[in-house]
Amino acid sequence: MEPSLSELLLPGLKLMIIGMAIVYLFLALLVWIIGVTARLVGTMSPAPIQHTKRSSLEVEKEEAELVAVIAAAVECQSRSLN
Amino acid sequence: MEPSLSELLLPGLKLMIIGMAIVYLFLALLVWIIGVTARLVGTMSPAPIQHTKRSSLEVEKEEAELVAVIAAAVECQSRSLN
Amino acid sequence: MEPSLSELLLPGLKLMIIGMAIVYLFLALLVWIIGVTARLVGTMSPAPIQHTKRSSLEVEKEEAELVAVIAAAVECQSRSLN
Amino acid sequence: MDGLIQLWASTGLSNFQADQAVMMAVGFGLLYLAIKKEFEPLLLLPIGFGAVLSNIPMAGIAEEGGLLSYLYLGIKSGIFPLLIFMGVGAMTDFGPMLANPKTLLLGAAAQFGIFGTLFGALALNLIPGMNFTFKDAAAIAIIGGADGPTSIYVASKLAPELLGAIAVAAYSYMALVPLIQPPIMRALTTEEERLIEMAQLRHVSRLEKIIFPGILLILTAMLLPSAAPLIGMFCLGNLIRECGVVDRLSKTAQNEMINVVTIFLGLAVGSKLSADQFLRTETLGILVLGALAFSFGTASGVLMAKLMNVISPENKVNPLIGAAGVSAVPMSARVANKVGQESNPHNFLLMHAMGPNVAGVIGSAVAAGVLLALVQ
Amino acid sequence: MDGLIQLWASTGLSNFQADQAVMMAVGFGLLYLAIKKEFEPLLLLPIGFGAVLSNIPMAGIAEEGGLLSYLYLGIKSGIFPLLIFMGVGAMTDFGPMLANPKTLLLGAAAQFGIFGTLFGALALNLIPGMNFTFKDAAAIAIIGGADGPTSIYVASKLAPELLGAIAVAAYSYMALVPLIQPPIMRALTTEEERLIEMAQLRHVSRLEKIIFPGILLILTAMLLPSAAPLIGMFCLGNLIRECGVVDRLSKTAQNEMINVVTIFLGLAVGSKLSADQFLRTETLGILVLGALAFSFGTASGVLMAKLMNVISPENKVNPLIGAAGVSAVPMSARVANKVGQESNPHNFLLMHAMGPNVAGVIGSAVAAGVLLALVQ
Amino acid sequence: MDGLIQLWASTGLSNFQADQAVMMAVGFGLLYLAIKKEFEPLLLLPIGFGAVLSNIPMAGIAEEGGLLSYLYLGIKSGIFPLLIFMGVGAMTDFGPMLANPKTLLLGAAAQFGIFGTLFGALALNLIPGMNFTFKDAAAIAIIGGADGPTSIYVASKLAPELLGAIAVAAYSYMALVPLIQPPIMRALTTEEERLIEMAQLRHVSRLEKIIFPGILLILTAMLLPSAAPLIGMFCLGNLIRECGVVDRLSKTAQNEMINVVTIFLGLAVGSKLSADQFLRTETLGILVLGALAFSFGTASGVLMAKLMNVISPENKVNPLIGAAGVSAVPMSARVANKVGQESNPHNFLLMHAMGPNVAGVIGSAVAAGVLLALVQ
Ligand code: NA
Ligand code: NA
Ligand code: NA
Repeated sequence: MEPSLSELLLPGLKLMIIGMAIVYLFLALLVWIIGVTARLVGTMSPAPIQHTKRSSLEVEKEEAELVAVIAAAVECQSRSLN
Repeated sequence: MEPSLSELLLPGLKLMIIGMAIVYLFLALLVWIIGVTARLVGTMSPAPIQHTKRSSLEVEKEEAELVAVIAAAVECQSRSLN
Repeated sequence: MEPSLSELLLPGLKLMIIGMAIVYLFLALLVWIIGVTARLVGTMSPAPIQHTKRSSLEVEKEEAELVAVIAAAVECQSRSLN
Repeated sequence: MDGLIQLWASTGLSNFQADQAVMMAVGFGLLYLAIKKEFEPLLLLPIGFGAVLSNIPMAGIAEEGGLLSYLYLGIKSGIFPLLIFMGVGAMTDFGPMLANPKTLLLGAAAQFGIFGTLFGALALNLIPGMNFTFKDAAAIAIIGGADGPTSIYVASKLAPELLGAIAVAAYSYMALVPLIQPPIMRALTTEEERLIEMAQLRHVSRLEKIIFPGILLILTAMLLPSAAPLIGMFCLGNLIRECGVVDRLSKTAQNEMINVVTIFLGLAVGSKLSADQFLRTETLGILVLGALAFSFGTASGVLMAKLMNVISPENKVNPLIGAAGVSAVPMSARVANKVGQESNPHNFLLMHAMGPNVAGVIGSAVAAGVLLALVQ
Repeated sequence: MDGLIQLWASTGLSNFQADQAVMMAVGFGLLYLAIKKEFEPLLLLPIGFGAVLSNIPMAGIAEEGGLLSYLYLGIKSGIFPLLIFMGVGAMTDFGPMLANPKTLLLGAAAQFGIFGTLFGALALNLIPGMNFTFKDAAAIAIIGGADGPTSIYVASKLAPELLGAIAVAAYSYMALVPLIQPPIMRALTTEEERLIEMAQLRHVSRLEKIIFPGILLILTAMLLPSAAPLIGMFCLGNLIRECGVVDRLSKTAQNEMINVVTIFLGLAVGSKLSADQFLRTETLGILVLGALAFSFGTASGVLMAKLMNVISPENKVNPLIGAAGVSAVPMSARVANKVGQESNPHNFLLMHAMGPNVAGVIGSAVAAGVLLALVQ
Repeated sequence: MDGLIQLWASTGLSNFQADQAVMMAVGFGLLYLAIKKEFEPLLLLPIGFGAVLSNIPMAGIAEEGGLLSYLYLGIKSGIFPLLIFMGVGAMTDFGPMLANPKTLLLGAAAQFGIFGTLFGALALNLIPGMNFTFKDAAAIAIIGGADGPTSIYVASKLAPELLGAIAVAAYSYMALVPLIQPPIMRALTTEEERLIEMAQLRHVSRLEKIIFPGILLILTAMLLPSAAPLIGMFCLGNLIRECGVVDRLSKTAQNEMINVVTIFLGLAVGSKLSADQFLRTETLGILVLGALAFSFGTASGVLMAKLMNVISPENKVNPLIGAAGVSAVPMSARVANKVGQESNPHNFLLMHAMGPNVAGVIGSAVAAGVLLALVQ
């Protein structure tokens, strides 16, 4: 005996509703927690007073370059994996 | 019947003595063999009279730097894998 | 009862003849198909009309550079892995 | 002559069956799409090649003891998709999402592509020749997640015999995102909406980025353990990336490791493209449903963005970035940016769209967890 | 409603047990130490993450058929620790040790940390709640070798149920070397001793470096075959490094290969951090014994150096480099250098300390061989 | 005292058997050839080291449960040789062969090295002490293909107990190509022939290079499915290289992946160099036959080139490049170039010799397919 169509479609509808509800609840909860975290982190470490003259983009670019160079240098040397 | 404490401790003491003895003997033997090898190698290949202008070390270091720079450059590109 | 020598050698001879025949046929077929493909590809994409102006000297110089680079690369890596 | 006859009997020509030839053609078709059309070539090239290899008659490359049968163990055990997911985690920057967390809701909305398709697949049973069980329907629906490793992971658990078709559909439609999404996005938005410029994203501190994978993992552990393998490995990759103290691991996870696993995964997926599993009416259904799934997901994302603008009109979201909620990172974010620039070339939506884009990855992993928990 | 009940029954929340929560906290604690305190992050980060993953209720990531159960096969078979050891061999320069071979004796002395701890572990059975078999004691003692892969290899053979605690203790104490060693080093040496400057190291030819792994392997094969897997793979790595004709293999062994295996090994070790194996009185004993082991090893190394100075006073050794004999490469060599520079900032002991440092690796592999041969 | 006796009983010294010592010496001999003579060091170094490791008494590294027994599974299943072949495909440029396709016939002719040797191996049964079955003979003959992974793949299928000797012979003779080939090449050619300059190679379009692996695969699928695993993986590697859209996969296949597999493959091959399988009269026969195979192949290639010049005298081929048909890429192409320059230093044959060289790889894979199909 195969399940009839309504026997298949009804659970499908139920799963659709439950599934979307869970996805929304899960991500909404995450939205809330991220907000709380951001505030906590902001409270604990007061915003650094930087970015005075140079745009953050410039700094980021430079940092990326620096990171690449350092990474290469570090990679070549000291491999303290034990 | 669990083994009594002295039944456990006595073998432990024995293992400690035997173990340290073997480690010492093994490494002492190695000290001796390394010495013999160093003398044999020194006998067979008289000290090379090279390093005239730039030591090979310098060259190697430069090459390593070049490789590091190239590696970093190559690394920086193309990461479009989903 | 081990197989007698002629029982071994005869199939060996047969395999040799069949094998060489197949290898030749296979690769000869490949020769033909490569030729056909090259013509088809050439037909579909007409030969690009380039290399018009640059002197053969320039080309030679570029090739020399290329050779130098390839030689360096080959020496550095020596990929004789087979 | 015996040798020749034996050899002829062992050739492919004398053993070719029509359906194997068709499947090899399908494999070459995928190679064409991968190379010429650049349809997700990193995956579709190995998949296509695997399809060709596994349909060579007499060679038995995909059969017990053949190379592809060993590689398939990496999918069956879940190892390959999870390692890919770890590598993707190591490539993902959650910064734009953390800067504007409400874009997570766009990633949630787009998962309607999954659940709507599940319902659609069940409804397809009305058509004669289509015969999808509940598990099949769930496995097909995950195509709507627009996420390759998630699709493969779920399909390998729920409907391994559909794995080939599902993976091909998932990656093909991901490649087709620039064709599928724009008409839907234009149809559902007004010119003014498409012109909305969004506030510049706030700076996200390194600490927030380090903490986030931990939070996500805890939430998953508490609420949806069935999603924990997927989300866990994703979080591991992301933590390795962001923590800053294990850069050599991060580099390897993003490059050599994911490259090797990609080749193996693709070949193994291709080995499931056999005639008896692919040349069926159901495959057509899967292809149709996959296109629907992407369309549903795109529409839901856009409509959710419009709803959010109604609810909180003071801080408007450009609804085009809702379409990026389907994931398909980073293709759909680029599409959102491009459609936006058709209206205003100086409106850069890319970074804003990356938020829903990576949120879509989380969303589809959550949806996968729901399916794995409730469908057996 | 059925679906909701089924889903609730499948959540982590409804299934969380207190001890799993504790173990997840332990896992996050390790992540904190790895990231914030930079405690051997390459290993402790994957170990900590593995601990979190394997204690998620209902997810079964560490159970039969879960990802971590497959990865654990790499430890059970010995493959992962041996490959790591090969990579470490490819990273090791025996030059300083070959230049001054008597520093090998310092590496030998420091192994008292192992055997003293073995005795201590057996003695701990006096305390109620502690219950260590001979095998357990041997597996715990190897922590004193201050060498991660050796500890994991031995523990997986002798006491797999203690593997998690042993690996965590080994890597944690290796990270704590800068805190544990200096007080002991200062207490056991006089200011004059700490001021000893050592003669510059002689040049070691390439040929000597190529021959050395062969010699070490032959000696091991003849005298202590039970150490041959460990020392053999270490020698292979070192030969690949020094021979100069297979640099591409050396590069891969030092980078991508060891990185991938490190991730897998760490996750698999973490999968052994389950509540029933870790939340026991014995774990406390292991942590205490581990600290003692490092202290014993440090003291023995320093005292041995002082003894050597008594025996051959014409060619004095700075006793601080004796502490580097515990291995923990290159951390303990750096500590020796730093403590030496407290007395004389111009006394560079680093290279001199690298000799006993790498000798300590050999020493603890030899000690591991003794334990594997004599303890069954 | 018990402990000491137990320990002595566990040492290698008390258990050494003469033949194990001999095999360890063989292993060190291979290491010497690899490092000092640079005989194919990438393979012979791991093979030699594997031979040493697996003959350490009592250590059981190559026995059930030992590291090398696990690695050997990668050969037994065919995975390792096939992955190496894929990497070799990713390193191969078919350009010179496509530019002058008739050089394929030189690659075909050189395979006489294989089939002639097969006959020779059977004939060797005349000598007392030699006892080769038909399968053994086929496995030995493949040495004449001058292709490492093909030899290992075929030997693992047809005569696993000869695998060690066959792999060692194959790689050793490949390293000896600069010694074996030139005298034969000089003996079979006249000075005028060696002076032949060849027309510059035509430009080969990217499209031709992309299409070629597909054509080769289809032909194999239709005519010789038993060669499909080998040729298929070779074509996959080559397609990844040439298609231009998956460069990151190509890079990994050519580097890290092939490096890791090379280490594992070499060690696993070395584990088959056990005394009872290697110290037999048959091994001598294999070494003799291997040398003959290379000589036959070289001669056939040169003679075929001369025949082609007779048939089509208007477009002459320098017969020296026929010797490159044995494969042994790129060594034999370099030898052809060097011998040619002895006659005319301005005659650059290298690129022309690369055609038959890579054709030889295809030719020996085809020959391997014939053997696998017809010998069981
Ligand atoms: Na998604
Ligand atoms: Na040590
Ligand atoms: Na060949």
